[in-house]
Amino acid sequence: MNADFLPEELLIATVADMLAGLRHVAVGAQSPIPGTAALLARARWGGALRVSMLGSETNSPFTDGGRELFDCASQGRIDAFFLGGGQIDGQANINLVGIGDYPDTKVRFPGSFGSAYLYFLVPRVILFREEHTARVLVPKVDFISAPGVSEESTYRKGGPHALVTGRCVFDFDDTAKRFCLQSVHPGHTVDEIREHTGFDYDTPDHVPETPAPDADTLALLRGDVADAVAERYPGFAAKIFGAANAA
Amino acid sequence: MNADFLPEELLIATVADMLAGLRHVAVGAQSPIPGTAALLARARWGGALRVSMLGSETNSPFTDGGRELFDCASQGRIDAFFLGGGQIDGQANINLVGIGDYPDTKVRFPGSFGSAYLYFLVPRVILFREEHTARVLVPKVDFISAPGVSEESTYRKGGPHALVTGRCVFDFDDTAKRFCLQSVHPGHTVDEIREHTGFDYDTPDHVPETPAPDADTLALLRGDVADAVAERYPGFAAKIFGAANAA
Amino acid sequence: MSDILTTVEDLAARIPDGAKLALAPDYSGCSMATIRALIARGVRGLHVVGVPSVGFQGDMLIGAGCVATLETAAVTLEEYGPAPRFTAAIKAGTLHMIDGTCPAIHSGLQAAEKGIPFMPVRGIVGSDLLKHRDDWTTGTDPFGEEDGPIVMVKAIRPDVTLIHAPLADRHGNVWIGVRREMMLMAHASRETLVTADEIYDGDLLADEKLASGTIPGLYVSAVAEARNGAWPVGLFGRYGGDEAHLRDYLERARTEEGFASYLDEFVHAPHAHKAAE
Amino acid sequence: MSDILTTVEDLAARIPDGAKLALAPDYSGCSMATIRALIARGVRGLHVVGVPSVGFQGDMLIGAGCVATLETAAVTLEEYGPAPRFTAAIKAGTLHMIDGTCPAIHSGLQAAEKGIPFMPVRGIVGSDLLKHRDDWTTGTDPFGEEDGPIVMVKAIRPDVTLIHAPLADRHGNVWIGVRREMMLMAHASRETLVTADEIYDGDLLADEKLASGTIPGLYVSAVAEARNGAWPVGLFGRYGGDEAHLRDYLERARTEEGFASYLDEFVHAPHAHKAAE
Repeated sequence: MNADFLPEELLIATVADMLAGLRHVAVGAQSPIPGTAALLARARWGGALRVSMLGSETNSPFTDGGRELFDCASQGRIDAFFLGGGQIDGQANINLVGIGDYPDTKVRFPGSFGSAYLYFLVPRVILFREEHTARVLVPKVDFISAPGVSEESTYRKGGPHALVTGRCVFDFDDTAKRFCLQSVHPGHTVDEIREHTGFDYDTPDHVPETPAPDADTLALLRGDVADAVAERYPGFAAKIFGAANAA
Repeated sequence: MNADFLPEELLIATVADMLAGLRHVAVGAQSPIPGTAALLARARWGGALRVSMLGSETNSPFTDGGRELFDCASQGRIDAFFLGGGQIDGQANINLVGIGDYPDTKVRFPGSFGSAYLYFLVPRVILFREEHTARVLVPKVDFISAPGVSEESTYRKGGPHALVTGRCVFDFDDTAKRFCLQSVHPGHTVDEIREHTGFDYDTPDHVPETPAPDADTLALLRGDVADAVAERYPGFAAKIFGAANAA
Repeated sequence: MSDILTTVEDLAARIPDGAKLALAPDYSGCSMATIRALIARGVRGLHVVGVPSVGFQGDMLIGAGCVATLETAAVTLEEYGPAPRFTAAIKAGTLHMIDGTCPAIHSGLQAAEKGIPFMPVRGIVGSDLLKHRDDWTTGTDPFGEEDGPIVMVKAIRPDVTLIHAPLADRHGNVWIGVRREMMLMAHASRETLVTADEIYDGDLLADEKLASGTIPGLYVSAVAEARNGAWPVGLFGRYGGDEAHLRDYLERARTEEGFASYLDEFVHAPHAHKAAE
Repeated sequence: MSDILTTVEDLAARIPDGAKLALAPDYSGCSMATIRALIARGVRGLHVVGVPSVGFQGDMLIGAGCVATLETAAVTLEEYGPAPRFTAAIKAGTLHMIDGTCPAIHSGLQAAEKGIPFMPVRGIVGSDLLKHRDDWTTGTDPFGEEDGPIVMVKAIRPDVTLIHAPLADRHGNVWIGVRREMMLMAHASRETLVTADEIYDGDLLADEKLASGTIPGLYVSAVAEARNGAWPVGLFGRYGGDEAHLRDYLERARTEEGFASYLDEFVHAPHAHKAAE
């Protein structure tokens, strides 16, 4: 672990890199790291990126009620979105419903939200789940809230782009329809990833370390971006940037 | 012609009678007589009738754009509406498109507006056309903008209730699927109606005269109602009530 | 039309056992005052529709045994974590779940708003949600421009929408600003019952700025003034949630006994549901 | 994002020949300033969609030979009577008409708004309109609760929506109040071009009262300030139509020569289209 930045800051900078060149990214409720990444990306590109944070009163551009995000996505006006999952499998299927034989789930999650829709309509869906364990990253999800891949005839304009966890970044290969290990976060190893991942994936001969955020990025993040984040996620902003700025 | 009221006042009072006991009547644009009738009905029943006048800034209750009237009708929240027609035939079909072989119409009307929809969804549709001639009231319309009757299997919650013209009132008989002469306006005759009506209809043995508005109705009409009408139809209000009040 | 104004207890009395009841998420307008009154009156067998998700309102009604069926895209208390009485009911098998996804709920309500029997919805194909819904099916584009299947959802027509808003007037007009999921709910439902923090002295439709965020009284059956009526949940643009109270709720609601003690204190005690005023 | 502000001439330049162009009725928001600039630049082959009808904008564009196809529920000048250049074009057979009905146009746009290929619509069955539309068809309720046919209309996705509004800001947000057909048009169209009577100095979305009547800048490509830009038509809540001017138009537009003289005076003369300022 590099002492110059927090693990969350690495994740934020890593996700922000994935938003390069986009016009509009939307972020769901309760997504502090993706939300901060989107704000960082916007700050880095001089405001050219539009960021719509659901539930935020200053960053939501919507005026047509709960349906507008979904309509907007289907119109092709949202380039990137974030999804998580109580379980995620090797075909990028996500389960937001529960563990066990539905409807008699042993463990119940909150529910599918808009995943069964947005996964089809937003070109770049970034799967984000900090917990990287074999409990979460499973061979096959117990319930497919939203499928990672579809048949050729299915109307599908989007899907999984990458999976970012607390240990690594997986790329999703649309052709092979499986994940490929792209980089391992500082302090973690390829073997450790293998041990804690329940699904099968590809590993290149050389797996680089996830690039550390540079000084300019960290300065931006801990300055203007931290202030913007504090509006939506005061607890998160205090915890991360309070600590980082004190360090 | 009774000198105590204008022909328009008779029509207004006659139409207002047809709105007795309803909860909500909507009136389209450019409908001064039906609009005034609705306001008279509302005044008479102490405000229990809701009147939605399209294009009126004080009597329109809609806040969801042009579609709301139609959605509202389909929800069953509108009890009565008015339709006209460049041609109207004996099955209560209406033509708002043109005369001749569509699309090569010899005479072009403005278009069907919402008739093809509202005629199916508003329980009590009152056809209103002042001009009562064989040119307008034809055996068969050249173009059916909206059909008067439908097959049993068709989803239809509404349809023609009556046809009010400058000469008489026809009732529409849902079972026989044809008009029946209900009353003849003062100064007009049953034979005259026959002469100027292009379609076939039923005539009872005794056809009453359309009842004249009573003094209370006229007072209400020329007082509070005239003031309310002036907001939406200043020219009409000045012409009718200016004249009536001066008489 | 001033007889549209009534009490919270009357609103609760107007929601019959077994009603299909549409509720908004915690970030929108939650009539917690009426939820407490509903629990107090012992409503049973509700079919709750979360538009598109449901939070504390759902958890409390479920915990109090008021809900037979829950149709929603999620049960979420947002930053407060899992919903304890919902989770317990699922484990006990006492709740009939109809799991959906946000846009399908919006589209089902829009179908009801338009009085049409169904509406096509993008996505969903291949989701296990589809396997468990007899009110969803797949069809094809009748114009033949697409080969693949398209999901069609049946109209959702709630009996009652229950919401809380910042302002309502004596004509039954209700100001909801940009939180237009509540407008859709009102259009789609047979009846709409409303509590408002404040009764606006005038006609909301007569002010051109307010009118654009107003549900017309045409759709509203009854309004009750309930100052701070969303408490302990927040109200958009007005006040946040009562964090200490909600954390206390969560702590107690971990057990059935604790939840019962919460209801005793905040619902069943005389005038308990007015505690926030 | 202040580069969203441009000129009326630039708006006209952004509407290509052959574009499918959505326009609002006279009682809503008509960018007559841009219509004049469009005629001045000699646009050709437009497919105009009236949402759901069209008035003076349509008559002028048709008279100037700009329109190949007109898709609308009606052409209406309201109290001013029949639309002269529209009537003449129909008689001359120079206009391809796609006759519709208001709710079908709204539903076609709502289908585009939702990115779905079609939407069911009530009524219409038995109307001759249906015989002439290859983008309407009939189907049945997939849930089998109804026996009869239901009409399904294909999505209408305009290339460009052109509107006039009372206020717009430098972020591209546009205040349209309760005239939400313009919101639907913006959502359904690839691009939305706007003139506004006034540039609002601030963020329309930051004011909770204004936000609820605002089209977000997300949907808006460009905005031009055009004081009195709906003239000679009126603008809801702001000003009425210029009756004397409109009657003069109608008188002249009875003949091709008269209409040409109108264009010479109010469109082609230098700075003519700014005459109202």
